Amino acid sequence: MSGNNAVRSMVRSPFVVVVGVILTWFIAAFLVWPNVNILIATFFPDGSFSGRAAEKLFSSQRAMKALGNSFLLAVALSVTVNLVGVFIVLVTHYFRIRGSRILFLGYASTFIYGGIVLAAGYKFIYGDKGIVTSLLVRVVPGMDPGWFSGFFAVLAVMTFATTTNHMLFVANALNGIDYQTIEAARNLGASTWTILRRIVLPMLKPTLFAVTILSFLTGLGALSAPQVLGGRDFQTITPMILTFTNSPTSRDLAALLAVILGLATMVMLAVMSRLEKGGTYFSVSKVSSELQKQDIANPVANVAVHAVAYLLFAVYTLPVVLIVLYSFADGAAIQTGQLSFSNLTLDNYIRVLTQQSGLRPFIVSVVYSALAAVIAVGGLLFVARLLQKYKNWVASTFEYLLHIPWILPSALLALGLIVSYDHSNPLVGGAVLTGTTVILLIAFVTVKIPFTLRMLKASFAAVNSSLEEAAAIMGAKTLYVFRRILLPLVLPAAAAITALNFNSLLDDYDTAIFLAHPLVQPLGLVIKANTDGAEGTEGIANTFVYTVLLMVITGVTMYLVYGRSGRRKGRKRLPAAPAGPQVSGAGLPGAQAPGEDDATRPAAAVR
Amino acid sequence: MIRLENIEVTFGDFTAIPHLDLHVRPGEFFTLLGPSGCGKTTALRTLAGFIQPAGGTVRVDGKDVTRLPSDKRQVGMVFQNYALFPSMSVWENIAFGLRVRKEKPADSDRLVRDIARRVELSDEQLAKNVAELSGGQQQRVAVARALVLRPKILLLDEPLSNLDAKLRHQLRQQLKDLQSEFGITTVYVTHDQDEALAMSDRVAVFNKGVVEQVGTPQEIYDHAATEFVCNFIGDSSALTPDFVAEVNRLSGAGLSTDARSYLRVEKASLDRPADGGAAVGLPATVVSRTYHGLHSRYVVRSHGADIRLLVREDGAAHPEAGTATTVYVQPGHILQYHPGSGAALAQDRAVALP
Amino acid sequence: MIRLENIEVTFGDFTAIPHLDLHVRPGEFFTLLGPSGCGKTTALRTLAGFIQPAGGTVRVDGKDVTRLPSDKRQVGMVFQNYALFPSMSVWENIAFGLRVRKEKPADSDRLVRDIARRVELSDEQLAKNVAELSGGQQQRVAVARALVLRPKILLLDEPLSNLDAKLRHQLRQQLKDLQSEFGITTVYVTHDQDEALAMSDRVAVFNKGVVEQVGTPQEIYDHAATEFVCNFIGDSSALTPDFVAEVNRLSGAGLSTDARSYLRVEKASLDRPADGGAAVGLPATVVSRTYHGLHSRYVVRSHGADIRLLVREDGAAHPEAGTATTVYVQPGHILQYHPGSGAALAQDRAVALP
Amino acid sequence: STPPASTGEASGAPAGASGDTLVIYTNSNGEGRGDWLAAKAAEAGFKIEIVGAGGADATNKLIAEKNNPIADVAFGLNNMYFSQVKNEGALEAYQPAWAGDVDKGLGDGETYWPLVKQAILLGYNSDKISKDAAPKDWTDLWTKDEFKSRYERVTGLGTATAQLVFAGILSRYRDDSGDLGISDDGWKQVEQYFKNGSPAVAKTDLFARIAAGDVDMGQMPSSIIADREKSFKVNVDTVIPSVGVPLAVEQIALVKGTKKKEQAQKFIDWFGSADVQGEFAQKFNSMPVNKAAQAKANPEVVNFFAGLKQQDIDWDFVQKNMGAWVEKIELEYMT
Ligand SMILES: Nc1ncnc2c1ncn2[C@@H]1O[C@H](COP(=O)(O)OP(=O)(O)OP(=O)(O)O)[C@@H](O)[C@H]1O
Ligand SMILES: Nc1ncnc2c1ncn2[C@@H]1O[C@H](COP(=O)(O)OP(=O)(O)OP(=O)(O)O)[C@@H](O)[C@H]1O
Ligand SMILES: [Fe+3]
Ligand SMILES: [Mg+2]
Ligand SMILES: [Mg+2]
Repeated sequence: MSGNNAVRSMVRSPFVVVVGVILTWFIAAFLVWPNVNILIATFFPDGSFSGRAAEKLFSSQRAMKALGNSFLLAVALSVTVNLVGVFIVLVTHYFRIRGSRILFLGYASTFIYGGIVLAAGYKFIYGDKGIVTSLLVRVVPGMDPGWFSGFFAVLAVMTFATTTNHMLFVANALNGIDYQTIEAARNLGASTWTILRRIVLPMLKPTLFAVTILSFLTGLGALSAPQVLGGRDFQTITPMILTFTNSPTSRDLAALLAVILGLATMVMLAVMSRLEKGGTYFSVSKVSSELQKQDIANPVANVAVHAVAYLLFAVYTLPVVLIVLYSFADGAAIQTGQLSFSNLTLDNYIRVLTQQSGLRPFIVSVVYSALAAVIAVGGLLFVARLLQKYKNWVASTFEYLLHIPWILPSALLALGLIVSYDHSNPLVGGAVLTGTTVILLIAFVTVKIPFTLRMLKASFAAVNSSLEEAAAIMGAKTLYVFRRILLPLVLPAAAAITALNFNSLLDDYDTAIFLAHPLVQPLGLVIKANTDGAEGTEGIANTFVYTVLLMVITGVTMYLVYGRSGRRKGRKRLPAAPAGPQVSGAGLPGAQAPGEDDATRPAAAVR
Repeated sequence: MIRLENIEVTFGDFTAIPHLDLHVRPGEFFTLLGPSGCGKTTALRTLAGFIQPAGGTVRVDGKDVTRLPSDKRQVGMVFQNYALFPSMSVWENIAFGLRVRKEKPADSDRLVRDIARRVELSDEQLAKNVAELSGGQQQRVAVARALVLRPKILLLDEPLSNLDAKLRHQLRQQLKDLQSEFGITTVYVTHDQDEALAMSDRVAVFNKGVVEQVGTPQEIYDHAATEFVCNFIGDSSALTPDFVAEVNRLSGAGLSTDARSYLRVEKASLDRPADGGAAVGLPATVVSRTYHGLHSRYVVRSHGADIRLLVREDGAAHPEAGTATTVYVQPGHILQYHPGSGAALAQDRAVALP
Repeated sequence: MIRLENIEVTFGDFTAIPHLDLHVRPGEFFTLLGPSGCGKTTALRTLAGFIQPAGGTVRVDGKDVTRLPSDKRQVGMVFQNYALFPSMSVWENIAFGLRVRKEKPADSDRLVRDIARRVELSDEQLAKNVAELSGGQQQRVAVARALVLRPKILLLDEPLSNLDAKLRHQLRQQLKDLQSEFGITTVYVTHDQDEALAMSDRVAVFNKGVVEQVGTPQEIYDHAATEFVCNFIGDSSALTPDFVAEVNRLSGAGLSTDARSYLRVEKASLDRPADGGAAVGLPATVVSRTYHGLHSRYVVRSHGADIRLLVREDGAAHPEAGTATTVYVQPGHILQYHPGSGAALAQDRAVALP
Repeated sequence: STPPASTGEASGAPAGASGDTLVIYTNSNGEGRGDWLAAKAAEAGFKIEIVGAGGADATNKLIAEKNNPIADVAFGLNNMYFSQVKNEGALEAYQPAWAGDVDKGLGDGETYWPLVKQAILLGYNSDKISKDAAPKDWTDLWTKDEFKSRYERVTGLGTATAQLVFAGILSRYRDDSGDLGISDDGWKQVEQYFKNGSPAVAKTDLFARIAAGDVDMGQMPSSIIADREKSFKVNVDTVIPSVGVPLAVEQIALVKGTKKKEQAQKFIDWFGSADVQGEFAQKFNSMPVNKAAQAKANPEVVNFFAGLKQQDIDWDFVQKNMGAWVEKIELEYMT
């Protein structure tokens, strides 16, 4: 169908029109207008454009080097994260590996922590005074104790830290593959490796591309790992962006740098979309069957894979263990890396938990994050499906516009919202938004849009549209089709996205600092107040305590989202007989409320 | 009831249906028949509203529904690829439409169980996940899911292709019963001519997105309008000009020897037909015989033409390959088509061919 | 060549195949026939190594392959649901196995194009994405993908179910040709008895995971070993004890009147058969007549039995519903089964039934 | 206060109007200061809500919100930050009751008023380096070989302390014809500072590094020294250059457009009073500006400041140029 035709058929659906109108308003009010405002304010400080920022930046050796490093890291990370990520996904979901459940838990540790503490965790192990380094130095006498620094160290740490998306989304997409295609390939003589390379991975393309973009973005925005481990030679651009954002006179530099990174991300996005275009990523089989774990036939390969899997397990879990341990130590011990079991106390926890603000910030953050995560996912579910279904210029335009929050750092996004809505503005019905509790919610939702959209779109790619058609022809309205047919299929992905959004917003500082209602302050602000204080002794200890507390919250979230559905799935593999339809006449047990079951049924089981 | 006018469907730059006009009458059992890939599914999907035609109009009950979304069209459909909902059990799949209509759960359950029984799905199977069914069982779920709603218009895309003969016959009967009981207008796609001829009120024969002929089964079979239809429907042997000339000579009929001439397998015989007044016998040799249970299929050669014919296996003895025999033919049964256009030659105008 | 011994397959606590013994000979064209859901696909998948039987052994060439992974078994398979690779083009799908074998690209291309031509896929279609093909085209891709590798053993699960009669015949021929040309041992699942009878060297008739009869098509058809097979294969009318008694009276045959008795449709006729020595004529009334192109199907009632029979449409006049007629039957054609076990009564032992 | 779950309801009302709670922005709430203040204020009958933010963040926030301010009072920011805020017109002039007890020159004498003094010092490990061998001034760090790579240098100029260090150094090289008002020589000093220092490590305190022997000296604000010496078990002495030491003075100000002006003014009067400042100083080892409060403050601290020579810095000049300096340093010198 020609582009125009598709557009015409698109606007014919009332559902699309409604979603389109809401979306247009949202984009205009919260993505375009505030950011255009702030960009104009920075680039056209007195009404006329100045090329000052570009001039300054491009003549700065340091900026160029840092920018180069950021790009290098982004590109390298796109590769390494995929390698490691795909490997751990295969090990936990595709191959029959002993103890894959335990391995999963180990690899999943990145779900629940990150940032500076994670980098610190690695430093405890591989840093110049780290456990592993001390061991190595003893074994290899001439070794440089500072070996774990620079590009290599940053890349390694960030690689292991950012496989979360793989664990969640690639694994999920993997479960959507029709097992019979794998059987068919095997039947045609394909080896395990060929099947992986030619059947399985191509089907995962949309998801792999989406997570690649995320890895790229993570690399570009790397902050703490280079700061902690990069050393003199490998510093990245983000610290500079943050400094400049905070200085009104240099904000144009920050904006320019951010825009450069943002555009790079968009280019990446465009390339990936192009690569993905035209492919079929849903099963064309009539009814597909559930994936079964594969044996690795070659004994050598099998042993090797097991070995690497458990090695990675150690790499993933050690830092977490140490972080938890260190959270009981005093700040000096943490910073000097000297840990003795005698000085582990609960003092840190008591200090953090008994302060006056108490639990309130936790609750505020949980509520804000949960609301934002749910709204972002809920709203974008429709949008993502429409964008995935209608491939024309209007859809592409919307899609790219929705990625605006990836272009600007969150502090600028927040400033944009303030300058746009600190006075009555017709875009939001004449309301003043600053000083209200909604503005932070809006910001939270906004910053999560690009990630949510990418991941949702990728998971929708695995849904064959004839299911929708079948439902529609039975009279189901768009929303109903959505709820009953599409949602169950993308639910694992949607739940994972919600959980990740939730987790990442819990300790947000950059947005909250500008937008939080003074009486409803989220955790990020409290953490910052407790942990900054010129990096004092208590500060760093508090950081660890907060990290562990956040680990607990996010761990619980992930358990609620994943642990439970995993259990369900296990049970469903059992014979279907207990559903006991023998009680005929009384109706199937599922007849009354199959809707409840939908929510937890893993869509991946059959697709 | 249903009118497709001037429909054109394209996929990218591939034109699946260049120009289609169809008229399905209310309550009719209408069949689309045609070779694989000719556009049957495409036509059905256009009717259902899943494909927006590049041109033309779809009318239902006189109303233009070309732009109406499919959930508003009140048609039921069985998909060629089933399109079963993987996240639901068999019961839920069948009950889906009822739940959409907000039927009472008890009613739904009754209706689901009733239709399931009709398509021979057991209670145990109703509780299963669709992936746990056999291919034929899945197909039956797809059929049941459409039937349970008793739509005014029912579109069936090869709904019985994976079923065994017994079950197919049984379900055909169910379909016919429902259709006449509720006056459901049915558009049926099948690859099975037998089915098409046995079940349909009218049949449209498709070729490359174009309708070659629309008519009752008997019209289609006995008076195939084009050479394509003649070849596609039923089984016939191509005759050589030589053979036709010989028939002309023996019977005095004025058949064109330039036209493409065919003879239906069942119109030729090795015995003189009981009442075969005009039948002429031509000497022939048996080329082969294959056993088909119900009958044996012979190929006999006469005047360069390989003529296929059936001989019933009624226990009598039959000539074997290589023996000489006589093949009986009535000139009136010979079908003739214009070699260029493929259009049928009116039997009385046969001589008019230049 | 292939031996299934004592195979038992269960899904959870559902037993799909309780006990299966089969022996397929080298180079044979062996067909599994049976009603939907009887376990044909399951048996095939067990053979291919996709299902681990709960008990029993699978032998290929005398070697126990029960635990051998399917890629080591050197069998080709066409899946009932096609299992095409969605991310690849049609060409890539077909070429997949060749590429795995590291054939030269040029050779691959030649082989792919060759097989594609045989299954009537055009070059244009080779470049398409599989989701852009019609149902029948997809099925042909599945067939081509398996055939192109010329496996020693080929398993086909209803490979032609979505194709029109012409194409089906043509592909059947291709299959047979390849099979005999390369001596491929073929196990074929079909729901189409016609196909089974026409193509197979031997047929196994399945019911609920159990083999009811294995034999050549003619054996199966003419000497159905069980009532199930008799009913499942071909078309026959059930006879009443009354009718059988009348046949006994007229002919002096000693048929059991307690057994379940059947008569194949083609074994009854309205004219006395040309050589019908032993045939007896019973008075009957025409109940209905349906036109089927090639023939008309009659139901006539006589002594309480509704007897179906076929009358060839050879242009002669035929009695209409309601008129009286005579139905001719040979006692030797009547098939009789034990009412309890369903086993065939040996025709000479017919009187032995208690 | 409203439970957070009711975000929807609360959203209608701008925060400024919510009850009689005063909203106070500060960068000085860490290490228990905020909680302490809130408790004290409650005793004194003020309902306050403290919004903590780094100096730069708080500044930006005050400026961004100037059309519809949420804060009523801001404190803790130094002159540089407050003069920025003031220039954007986000502060309202107010003369606190205790204005007479403080040195007007430390604030602007109009909108923001000084509370606490903080000296920005160069400290060194006195266990390792004797007073004689210690550097005499910042410039010694890069001009004398023995100090090269032994001092920690900053990796970012986002913090107030770092900016003040540079204010102190660059002010000495004021040259109106030089780049950004600084002579080439001045910029050379900056270059040398970065070239020869050991870069700070994120989230590792200078004292931790001193304890570990990685470095021997670096910048430190006066208020933290005693505490850190104890935690890391090191002893630190400070350098008092002949030109003096830059002083950061934390200020307090009334936000323009507050809807609780009267209440806010009362709060300022209360918080800056000798009593409160005295207690605060006692508790947090700070150096109050309020002369009456100094009596209550830690005598060591008072003594230290008494003997301290304040570097004479033209804060107007610094404030005007600091943004550009930071930018230039970040872009050109920080390697
Ligand atoms: N994965 C499964 N789990 C549970 N039951 C199954 C599963 N697969 C098949 N069955 C059941 O096993 C029986 C045999 O299935 P099979 O697919 O072998 O039938 P089939 O003979 O191929 O039928 P058809 O002609 O309809 O394809 C069916 O009753 C089916 O419901
Ligand atoms: N989405 C598509 N993109 C491109 N071409 C398509 C698409 N869908 C169908 N076609 C082509 O359109 C033609 C008609 O397809 P259609 O599915 O209507 O055939 P059909 O008559 O239903 O065949 P079958 O009996 O094999 O199912 C085919 O040649 C097919 O390849
Ligand atoms: Fe068929
Ligand atoms: Mg079709
Ligand atoms: Mg099957």
